[in-house]
Amino acid sequence: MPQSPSLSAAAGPKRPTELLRALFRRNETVLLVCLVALIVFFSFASGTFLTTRNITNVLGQASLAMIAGIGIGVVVLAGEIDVSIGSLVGAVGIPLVVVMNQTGSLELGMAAALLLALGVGVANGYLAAYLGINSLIVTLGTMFVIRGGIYLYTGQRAISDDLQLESFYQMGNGRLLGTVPYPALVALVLLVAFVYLMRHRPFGRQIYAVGGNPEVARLAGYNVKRLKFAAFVICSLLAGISGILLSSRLGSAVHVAGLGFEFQVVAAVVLGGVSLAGGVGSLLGVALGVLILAFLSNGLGMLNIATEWQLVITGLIIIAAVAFDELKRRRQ
Amino acid sequence: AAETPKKIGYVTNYATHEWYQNVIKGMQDRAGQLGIEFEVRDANLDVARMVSAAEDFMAQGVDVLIITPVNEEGAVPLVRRAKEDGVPLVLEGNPVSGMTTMVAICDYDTGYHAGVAAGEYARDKLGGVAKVMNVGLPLLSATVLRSNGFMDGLKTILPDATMVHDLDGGGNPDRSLEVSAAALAQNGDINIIYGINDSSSQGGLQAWKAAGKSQDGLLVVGTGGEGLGFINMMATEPSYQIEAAMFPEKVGFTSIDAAVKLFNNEAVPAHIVSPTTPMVGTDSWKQYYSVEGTTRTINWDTVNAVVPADKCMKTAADL
Amino acid sequence: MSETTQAAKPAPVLGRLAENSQIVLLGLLVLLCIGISLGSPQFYSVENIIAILRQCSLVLIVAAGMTMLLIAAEVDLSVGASLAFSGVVAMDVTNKTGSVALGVLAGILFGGAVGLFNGLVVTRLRVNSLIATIATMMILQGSVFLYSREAVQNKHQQVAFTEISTGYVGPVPIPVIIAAVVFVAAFIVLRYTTIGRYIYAVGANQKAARLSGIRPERLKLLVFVVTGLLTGLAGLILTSLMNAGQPTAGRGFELTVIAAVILGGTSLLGGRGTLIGTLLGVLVLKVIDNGIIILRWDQNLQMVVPGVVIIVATYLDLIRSRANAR
Amino acid sequence: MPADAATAAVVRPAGPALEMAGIGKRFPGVLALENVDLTLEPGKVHALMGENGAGKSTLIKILAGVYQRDAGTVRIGGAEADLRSPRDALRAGIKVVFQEIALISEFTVAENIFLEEYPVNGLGSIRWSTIRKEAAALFARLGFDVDPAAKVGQLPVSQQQMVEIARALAHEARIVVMDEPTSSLTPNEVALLFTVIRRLTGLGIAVLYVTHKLDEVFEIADTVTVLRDGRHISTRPIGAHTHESLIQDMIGRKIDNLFPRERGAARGDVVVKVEGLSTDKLKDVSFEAKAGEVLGFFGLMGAGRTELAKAIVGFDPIRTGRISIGGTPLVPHNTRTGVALGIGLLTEDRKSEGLMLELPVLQNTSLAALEDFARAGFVDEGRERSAVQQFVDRFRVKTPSLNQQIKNLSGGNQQKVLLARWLMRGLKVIVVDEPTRGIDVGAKSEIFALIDRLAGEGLAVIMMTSEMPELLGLSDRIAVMAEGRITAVMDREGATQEAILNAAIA
Ligand SMILES: Nc1ncnc2c1ncn2[C@@H]1O[C@H](COP(=O)(O)OP(=O)(O)OP(=O)(O)O)[C@@H](O)[C@H]1O
Ligand SMILES: Nc1ncnc2c1ncn2[C@@H]1O[C@H](COP(=O)(O)OP(=O)(O)OP(=O)(O)O)[C@@H](O)[C@H]1O
Ligand SMILES: [Mg+2]
Ligand SMILES: [Mg+2]
Repeated sequence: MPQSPSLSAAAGPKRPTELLRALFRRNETVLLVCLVALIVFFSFASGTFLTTRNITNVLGQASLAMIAGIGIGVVVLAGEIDVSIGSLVGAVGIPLVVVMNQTGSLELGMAAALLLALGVGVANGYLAAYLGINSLIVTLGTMFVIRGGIYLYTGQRAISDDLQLESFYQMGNGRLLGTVPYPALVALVLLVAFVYLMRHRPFGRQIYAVGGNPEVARLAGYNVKRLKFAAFVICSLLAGISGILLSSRLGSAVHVAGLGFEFQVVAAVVLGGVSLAGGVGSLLGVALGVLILAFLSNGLGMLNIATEWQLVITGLIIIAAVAFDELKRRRQ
Repeated sequence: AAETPKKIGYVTNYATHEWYQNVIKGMQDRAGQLGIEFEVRDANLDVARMVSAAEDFMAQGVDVLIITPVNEEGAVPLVRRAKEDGVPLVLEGNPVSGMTTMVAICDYDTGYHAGVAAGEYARDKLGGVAKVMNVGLPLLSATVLRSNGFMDGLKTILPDATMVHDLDGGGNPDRSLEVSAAALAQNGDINIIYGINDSSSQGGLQAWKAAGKSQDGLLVVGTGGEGLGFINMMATEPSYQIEAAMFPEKVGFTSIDAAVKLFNNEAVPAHIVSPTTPMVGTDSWKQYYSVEGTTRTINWDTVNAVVPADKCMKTAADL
Repeated sequence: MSETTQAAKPAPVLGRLAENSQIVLLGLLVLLCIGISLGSPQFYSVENIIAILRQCSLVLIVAAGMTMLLIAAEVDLSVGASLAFSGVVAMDVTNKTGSVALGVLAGILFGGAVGLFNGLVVTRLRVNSLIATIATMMILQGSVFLYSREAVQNKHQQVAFTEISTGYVGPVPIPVIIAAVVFVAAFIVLRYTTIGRYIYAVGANQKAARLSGIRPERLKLLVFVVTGLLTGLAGLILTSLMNAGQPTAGRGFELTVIAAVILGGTSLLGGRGTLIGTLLGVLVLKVIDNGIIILRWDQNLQMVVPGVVIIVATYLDLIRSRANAR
Repeated sequence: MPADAATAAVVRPAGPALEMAGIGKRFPGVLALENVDLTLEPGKVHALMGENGAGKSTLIKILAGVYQRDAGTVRIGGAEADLRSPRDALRAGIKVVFQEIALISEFTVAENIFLEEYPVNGLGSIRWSTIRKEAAALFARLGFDVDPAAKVGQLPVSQQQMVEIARALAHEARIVVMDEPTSSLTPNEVALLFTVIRRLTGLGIAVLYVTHKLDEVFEIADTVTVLRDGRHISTRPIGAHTHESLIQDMIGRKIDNLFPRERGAARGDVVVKVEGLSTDKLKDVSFEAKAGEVLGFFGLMGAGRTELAKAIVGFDPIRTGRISIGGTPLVPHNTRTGVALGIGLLTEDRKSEGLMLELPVLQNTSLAALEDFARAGFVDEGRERSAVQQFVDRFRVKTPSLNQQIKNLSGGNQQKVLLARWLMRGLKVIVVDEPTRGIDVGAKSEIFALIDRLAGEGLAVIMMTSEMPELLGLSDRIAVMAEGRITAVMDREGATQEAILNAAIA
């Protein structure tokens, strides 16, 4: 695991075979190979898979899980978990659309949405990091509370975007130069930023340390609670961004948006090699995990495979991939 | 003669649900008859997946797209994107603003006519008393319309009819059973159970039975005629006397026809109404369906003879 | 280690109130019951109490297994999907063989087989159980429709089949008796037997347990299978209650079960937990669920209130254990 | 800006570097410290000694900001200090090498060194090249042989301990505290450490040094403070102490002979027979151990003793070779078979392989012997309790009750519980890996007496140890390992320290 990338990279000159082996020990390489294999397979199996349109489509679709996945990645690396993101993704659409309808401003709507996300992040973080309640319990609780709150507030009705703002539509549905969906761009920027943050900023390394061993981190003078708190806030804000983009793709605030999303994302994060025990894994792996699941879903659809088979195949692949990763880890 | 599209893609809400299984069956049969390639993608109740699936179909280059939205508001951008892409779009089940056409039953009317039938039944067999437990689903406007229609229809016969308890059964049998058990315990006077789909009415009825109550003096009204469940219940449960049949196969059949018309730029109404009718009495279903083993077959002659209304009495816009 | 001593000082009153996690929950339960019955006396009707108990029994049966699983530091999220599938199998086999006994057996064994699969994936392939059982949940949700596209009806209207859930022994409904038996058995196993002790040991430190001659894999496999069998049993009861095997049933059931278990004070990290706590957790959740309907509150509160209760109860328990450690 | 303390300029304050006065600390059921005073002078090594559970680590943790004191004052360089968190302590220039290894095992050695403060560039990015270079330079200066690019989790305990020490010295410090820093080090490494400590004191840094090893104290300390049961017993210059007086202060009584030998020379049948054993680490290891003997294994760090111990009890997989216990082959190769055949292992790594931290003393003690208290699978808790109580009394485990969570016991007391875990169960062979690591002299002598008695009762004891006196004092035969092989086996009579070390280097 390349916890200190520059260190492992510069471990001295090696023979090519050794370099290759070292490369393959990296979880990301294996995931990348899987992804490429998947793409090659579907390209041959389906005539409509390998088109710019379809590939960019998938990138756009994957970006929502990717953005949220970065957040979950950070929280899990910090040794915690957040299962409330699915509800949050559904919830942020409400302030977004309500404020937008009232003020006619997308910016104000987004600010309101992010404010809600921030509030949820602060609540989760306070309960889990400062009060010390197990984060699965906390976020399971907030997951119920938020979803129930959505239903209470909306009376289980979607809220439509009355003003039909063009900018709101374009955000989730538009494409840069007609090719790259904007959500994919947002995801890419966030990915690069957070990969840098987690690898090359003390804050990122401290998150790793806190997840790897909170006691040690505390002895090293870290404010463990504050770091974990920060991880929750980051996670919620990213889920908020994901929810804003989803809301744009749906052109409204849909009360059932994001149902089950947390499990999809957690599955992708674990598939990407992040250990639920904390402190192990990388955001690059998370991104690859998300892409693998997204291309799998798209490819199986292109092959006209029924839902029930899709579920079975995806489940088996998750087990196989995680088992393989585990085997590899044990071999070392 | 008109041309037929080569390929139609259908994004469904919940492919594994019996109702949609039969809608798909109707579509497949009709597409097969017309020699059209037909593909289904399932949103599996996930709005984000609904958008992705429609996107994928458009990338794949289908000639016509049919969508049953998971949520109608969430499909608004899809209507626009389909237009931008030049793909004709048929909505099934729920209207979406900006759409060209929709194939759907009239949910309010369906409930209403079942309500009228229930009112007559209650007048004749239940001493004119109607205390209703609604095993509803506030999540969808369609199911809310059904419940409203049912009560309004019921009141045309029995103006004193009341909804004693209005429940959210999640549209699931197990959840319906759970919430019904509580409501039945609280309200000893319930004598009509209305379910917004067959799972809901079944959940309500099973809660009644589990409470050890006799079915004398009870009326159960189901909605949908989705699969085998209602047939079995009508055949075996004395209180299950009315089913508001909605003929999913017919919906599917009509949707494909609408898709073909749209493909040929023919004029289509904004709402193509698919017929529904209350079936009253133990054997009433046999008029429309025959069952062999675990497959049911629709009787097209009788179903096609049910004349749909031109226009719904109430729609989601009235809520 | 030092966390205990670092804890913020809790208000003394809170600390005293929250002397024992079971007392917190018990108090909560009593408060709920009193509150609800003040709002609506029907809460205490025999009918309603039986309805609550019947619902509790479904959850409790599975929660008994889940408690052991969490103590052993594993989890099973596939119980909801397995509940539905095993019910479908039970009904189908009953229909095909005409024998309720065979159907019952098939349903329970199917659940056991799912547990075995989960257990093997977790112990042999070493896949983290959270992710493994999410995968199993997907597999089951898909394959149940490959097995049967429709709800499987009680074709021959076997009364014996419906009796499983609606029958009584004296004044007590059969499912409640089944749940009581399961609960007592699980309680005895966890509290008084070597296997129970080993479950705690494996959850607390797997390596230490292995060094002492315990086979953690076997033990975990066993607990997965037991949880699976119990899920099959609950699925059977649900199917009997529905008089049909519903492939779409059980959605979210896993969360209810896990919520009840953690509400009961079982640690997600393994090595800690009690069945009494789980029992109280189940009762609290189901009384809330029932009470909201009885009181005619907005049913959306059925999500909000348990969410708040889980957090608050866990927090009170935390204060209690910190106060004790003082 | 991190810098090696050994080269940093340190302003030498006039008065004491640290004054702790009237320190009190209470844990539930335990008065860990009561009115304890401690004064550290700059440029001096102050040893802190006492039995297990005397309160040494607690005092250090108060100094490190990990625990909050209940009473007393702390003054650093004359000024009152409020140490509310480790961060405060670090800021005050206090560096601590903790008793439990405190490193992030997923990080590289170099990164661990800079955990407290990453060097960053103007933009706030971590300067990895600086980290790499400075870590390498630091190890070179200290003379420790550790690869800075290695992942800490993959290093043996001894190397991890060196990383810990290096980490404490990487930054400027006024006070350096070491809580049993040498528990896993070889004599060579201890010598290196002492050189470093002398360099530190030369710069005016105050050193607080905790150990259970008397020889070390006499070699390095200037002053000794002894605690007993959380109370201050004595503070004297080292010159005023003899071994006996120190022990007397610590345990309140004398130990005549640390290595009593009650058992006779009689040896029984061969109970452990290992032939041609190979694993990833071990190469063709063969030996026998007889009933009634103590077979000591010596080796330098990484020689393979721990691997051997884990392999012969069935915990780690083996490649080839045969192991038989009491004539029965250990097949299938797992701990269940091992335990059933009567072989058990007291592991080197207490926390991760021995203790069930969240569970009480009772469950921790009876784990391996539980079946003896069970009838038809049901545990007779009354019998279990009284049996455990007997062991707790006999081993003088300091615990308020059997229901105390074991994580709240001191290291030495935890070790006693783990030994009791095995002795409650009738074994033929016990393998003990560093059995007295972190254990006080009093307890040590009890454990030695126990081992002697067990051997006398016919048990075969296989003891992996890095302690030369322990090895020579207790073993009947001595096997020496190097690089996964047994390089020599000698009788106790013929063994000399020199011969053993020669074989260990071979
Ligand atoms: N967190 C805690 N909770 C409860 N009791 C504790 C805690 N930490 C230490 N103790 C108790 O305080 C006493 C002092 O323990 P401490 O660890 O300071 O001993 P020590 O002198 O370092 O012993 P050793 O030589 O074994 O390391 C012991 O009786 C121990 O059981
Ligand atoms: N030079 C080394 N570099 C990295 N890892 C090592 C090295 N030597 C040993 N190890 C690992 O450290 C662990 C303990 O080592 P081993 O059993 O060989 O040592 P030992 O003889 O018991 O000595 P000690 O316990 O004092 O380190 C093993 O997991 C081994 O793989
Ligand atoms: Mg100590
Ligand atoms: Mg060793």
